[in-house]
Amino acid sequence: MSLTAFYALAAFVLVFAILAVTTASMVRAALSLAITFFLIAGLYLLLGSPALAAIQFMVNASAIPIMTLFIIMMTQSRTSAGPRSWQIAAGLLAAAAALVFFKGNVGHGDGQITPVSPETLGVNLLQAALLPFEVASVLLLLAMVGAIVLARRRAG
Amino acid sequence: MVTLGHFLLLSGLLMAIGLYGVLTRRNLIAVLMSVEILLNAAALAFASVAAFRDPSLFAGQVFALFIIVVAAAELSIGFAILLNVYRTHGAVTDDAIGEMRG
Amino acid sequence: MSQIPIPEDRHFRPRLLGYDPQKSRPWLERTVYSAYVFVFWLIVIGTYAGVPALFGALGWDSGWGFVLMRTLQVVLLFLLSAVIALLLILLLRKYLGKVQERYGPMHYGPAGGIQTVFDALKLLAKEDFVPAAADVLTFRLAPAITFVASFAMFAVIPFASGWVLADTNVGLIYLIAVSTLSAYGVLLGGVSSGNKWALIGALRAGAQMVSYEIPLALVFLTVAVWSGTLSLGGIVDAQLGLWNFLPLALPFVLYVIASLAELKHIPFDFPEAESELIAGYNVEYSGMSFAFFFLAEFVELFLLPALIVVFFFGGWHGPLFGLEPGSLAAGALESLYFTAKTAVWVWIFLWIRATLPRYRDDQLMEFAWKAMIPLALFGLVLAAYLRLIWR
Amino acid sequence: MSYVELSYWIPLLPALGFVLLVLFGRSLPGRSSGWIATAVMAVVAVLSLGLLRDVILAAPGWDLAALLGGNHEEALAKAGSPDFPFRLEWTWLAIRGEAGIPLVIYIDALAAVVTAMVALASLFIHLFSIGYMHGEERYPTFFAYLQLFSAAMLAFVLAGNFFHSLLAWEVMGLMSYLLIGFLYKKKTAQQAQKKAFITTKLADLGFMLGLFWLYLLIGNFDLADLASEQTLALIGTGAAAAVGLLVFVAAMGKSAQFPLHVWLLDAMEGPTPVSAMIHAATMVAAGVYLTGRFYPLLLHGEVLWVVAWVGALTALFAAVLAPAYADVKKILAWSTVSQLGYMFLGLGVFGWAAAMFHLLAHAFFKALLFLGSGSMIHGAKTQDIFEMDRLKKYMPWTYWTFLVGALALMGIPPFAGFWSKDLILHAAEEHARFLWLVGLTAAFFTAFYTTRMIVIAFHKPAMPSPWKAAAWTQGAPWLNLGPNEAEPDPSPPEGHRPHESGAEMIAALLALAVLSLVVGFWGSPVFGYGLLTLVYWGDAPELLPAAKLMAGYVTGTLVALAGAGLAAYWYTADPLRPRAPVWLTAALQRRLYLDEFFYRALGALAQAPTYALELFDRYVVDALVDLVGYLSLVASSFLRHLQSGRFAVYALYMLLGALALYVGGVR
Repeated sequence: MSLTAFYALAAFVLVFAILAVTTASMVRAALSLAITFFLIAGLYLLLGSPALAAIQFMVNASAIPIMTLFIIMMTQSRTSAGPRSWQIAAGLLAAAAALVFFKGNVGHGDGQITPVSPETLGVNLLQAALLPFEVASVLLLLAMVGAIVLARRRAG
Repeated sequence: MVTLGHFLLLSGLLMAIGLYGVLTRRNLIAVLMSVEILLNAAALAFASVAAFRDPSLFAGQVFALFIIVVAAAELSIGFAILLNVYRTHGAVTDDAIGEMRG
Repeated sequence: MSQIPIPEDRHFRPRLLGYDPQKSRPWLERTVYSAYVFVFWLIVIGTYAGVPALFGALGWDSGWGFVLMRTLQVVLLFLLSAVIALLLILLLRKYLGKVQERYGPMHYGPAGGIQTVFDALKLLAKEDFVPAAADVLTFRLAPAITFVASFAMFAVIPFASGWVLADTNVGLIYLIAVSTLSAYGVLLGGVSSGNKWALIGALRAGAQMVSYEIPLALVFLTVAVWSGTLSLGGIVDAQLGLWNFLPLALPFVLYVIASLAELKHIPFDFPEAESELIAGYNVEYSGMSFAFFFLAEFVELFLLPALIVVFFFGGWHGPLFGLEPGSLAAGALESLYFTAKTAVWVWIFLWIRATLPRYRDDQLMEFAWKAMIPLALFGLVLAAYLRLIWR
Repeated sequence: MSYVELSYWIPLLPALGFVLLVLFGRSLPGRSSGWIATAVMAVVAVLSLGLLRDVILAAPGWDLAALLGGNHEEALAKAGSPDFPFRLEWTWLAIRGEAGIPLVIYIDALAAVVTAMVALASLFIHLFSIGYMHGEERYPTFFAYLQLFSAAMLAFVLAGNFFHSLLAWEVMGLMSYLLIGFLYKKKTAQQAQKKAFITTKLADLGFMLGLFWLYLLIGNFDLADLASEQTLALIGTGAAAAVGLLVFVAAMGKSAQFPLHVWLLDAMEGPTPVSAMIHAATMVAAGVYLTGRFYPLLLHGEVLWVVAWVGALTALFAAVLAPAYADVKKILAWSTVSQLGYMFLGLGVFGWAAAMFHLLAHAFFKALLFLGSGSMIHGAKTQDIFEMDRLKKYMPWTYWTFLVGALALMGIPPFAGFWSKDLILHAAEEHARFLWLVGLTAAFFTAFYTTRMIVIAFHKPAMPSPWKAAAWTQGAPWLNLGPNEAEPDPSPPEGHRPHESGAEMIAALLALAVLSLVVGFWGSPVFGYGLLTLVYWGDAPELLPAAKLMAGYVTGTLVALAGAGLAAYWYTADPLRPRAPVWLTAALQRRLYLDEFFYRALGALAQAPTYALELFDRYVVDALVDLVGYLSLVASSFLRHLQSGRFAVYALYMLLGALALYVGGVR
């Protein structure tokens, strides 16, 4: 059953990811992106990490596409111009190259998954990974300040 | 049975799609969206390796979490910059900001 | 009520049940509401006790049978949300009428009791119109997303001890995620309409919802820190001795305010400010699509007070009069307590809606970022500190 | 609770006062910040007097009755408190549980006496400033600075650990910088504060080097260790002498000894109470005190002769220069330099206790003189003694108190300076006959310039200042270098009538006048050298035979009277005497061109290597930079075509780079 679920999710993930990078309408692309990320949250559930799934859901599937929709509305870019022909060639080349990096071996290895409860993840986050955690919080603060400074309308 | 290979292949395909998007999209917002897909592919790879191969340390899970955080930070700054680009250039396409060439 | 003279309407003929509008019958109104609540209660009992019992008796409580059972429960919950919407719309109109010294709907059904049913029928029968400039796919999708986002919250709401679809240990994170989702519908609806008013309304709504999401999430975290669990059932259990609204008074107040903003209710109803935006993001919607927006709004009008009760007022807790905990009767009683507490909060929300004026847009955002978020952070730190020293 | 246990409050209270005034001073109304600071110092004075009482009760060899009876053996044999000298210790700068550098308060008789002196003088200076500084723009800030200055000095005196002393010493340096430049809008004040800071910092280098060398030798900074025999044996004579010399250099800087005296005269740019503070209670006394503390090391080698010669030369040099000045504060500044020279002379000729006695006496009468001059300046609106109009008539209180201070300075019995200076001269006569003669000559000039100042300022009517006129009209090159003579102080407004100062200023003057008298008696043979016996660290002070004592007294008094008589005779008749040639006046006023010499010599010394460095910079460093720039220009003419301005192209490059790395084997 989990293999079925995986294949179903993976197929939809790929379909929507492709839609997200090819659809001319930006709103639809953002929507496809959101759906892709939802489905990836599902994949995290399959990986036995409900906390990661919830965070993926919360941040990547909700906040980020919403921000994208905002920026689409604010810059009035409803549609994206189609790619130039050399771009398509380069893109395909790149995609092929990326697969070289990740030449996954399907069916290889055992299917032993260790589920991680949110509590374990949280405890590890705040003990073993405390420094990165703090650094990440500083990064977010900086990003917030930076975004405000950059996006603020300057007087005159 | 789902194996690590399945997830890594999926992650690689996502990465390929994201790269394709980065290279072919002409609207910079769409480029940032493609970058998001790339980051998610990486996070997925980390999380799956952690789940299959590293049951004790959860480092991969934590890493995936930080990738999400970094993605959020990157995107907010990126969008703020794009907003400025829009104000100064009137559009957010690569044609509009292609003036920095050697 | 009886003092207010009713203007004589020569053309009006009461058609159903021989109802005479000249007579005020408060008991009849109460009976109508009670009937709705009774139906509501029955559905709750059926969903959480009846269906599992039935499937248990049939032996279908695993594998596909389990999926079927959950599906059936979800269908029942959809029915429940319809009942909630029918009841709350009626209540809203009646209550606003009373506050504004007029009668609400009163011609169809006892005390106007089935007016909303007819409204729903009207909406179903209307043409579902799509503007030429709209992006059809997203335009169609938006109301569905909105409704699903609201409806999905039911999954973790505990109506009584054990009466919950998914008592997951990430319940709170799930709630945060799902409540973020409802911004999608609003944004997509506004953007895809191809209408300037809708776009502005959607931008406002999106900004507002995203902004108030943050104090809301912070209050969720405060409650989680205080209770030591992310599960809603666990949170309710943790309040056995002391309801949270006393120790968490500040987060509680912030939560009520943020809920009002999430509901896009007065005093935060900008996205739909009729006088400025001719109804905002949903201006181009009609028929069934509009009904879904409406449905979602009223489901949220039930769910957010319900969450107040879960977080701060002990959920289903109440005297059981010796009933055995876990039994059907105890569950029914507990769900009744839960409903009653929620009803009080729904009434308070309606009361606020009836009395307050509207904020200004920039004031609203300033309030969120400069008052709510700092206070929520303060509340979070305070709660963590209190928990450290008390427990 | 004894005052010893409370002693840490003595430096702490003014420090807290400083914090209070810095934080809230601006919002305090009127003169209240001054009164608060004064109240703090009053409490500190009470505490330090209590401390002195405790120490007197505890110190061995202190028995007034026995001392008066003349039986010193018996008095010294009488045991004091076993705890004496008192020691309070706190852990501080502890590193990984090791002791680190503890914070030590070390109270022996000297520390207690000097603490009381600093606290009292500082108290009266505070009191005086309340009136004197009134109307100043940064009134609270001034008191805040005074507070920290006092705190630093008190901490320095009480420090039982030289590291801790160094910190207090440096704070003092900072505060002198801030206070000298308090009227920072005056360019001259800015220059003066820089000069003072740089000079004393240069000297402080000696302190640090000596201190750290000492630490290398004995492994700690503790004061008590320094005096012990084992330590000295451990160090060895040569190293001890070197350390002593280094520390003496620091003391020379702080106490303005030749040739590091150059900053002191310019320091007169600060408000008059600051001058009083620097000259009497704090800054310059610190150098003498430090040398006194390092005395065990100085006893080795020929270091003491250096000390003695430097002191004697300074005493004479300053006393000779003083009569060439018209500015009352500068005359007093020279007298300070001269008197400090006496103290070092005393230290150098084995008159340790005499030097400490003179330090104490000098603190009070110099504070009195400076505050008196402040009162004169306040009343007459000028610093030029020639422009002061018969002040005796207008400012009787100031006159009489100033006269007490002046008599003490001249060494006329029975005032403080007489007793202390005479002991120093006795010691000099015994160990270095030539230096004794130098000291006597200095005493003569001291009496001379003091009398000149009093006659011209208090007794003669105002007249155009000849020095000022010369400065304005001649515009000679020698006037342009130094800060001070270039812009003479303004003359009093037309028709200004001098007036007596306010009550609290007079009160401060009176109190200091009384103290100048009392302290002298305490150390005099009349009271059996009570003070000296108390502070003496080694063997009992030798009592001089009465005949010899009397001879010394008569000689000293006669020399002083001769100087005073000559000055009174000349200047009563004609204030402008003697009509010295211009070159001599100029040379004296330019301080024998020493400042210019230092300026030019040091400047040349510093500049010489920079020419070489400049050439190196131009033809080696810059050339390299140019080469790098040229190379990058050449390279970029090819590489710039890679920059297409297209975002996607850059992404492609990145990807190709990653691929190349992968193919190249980086995984």
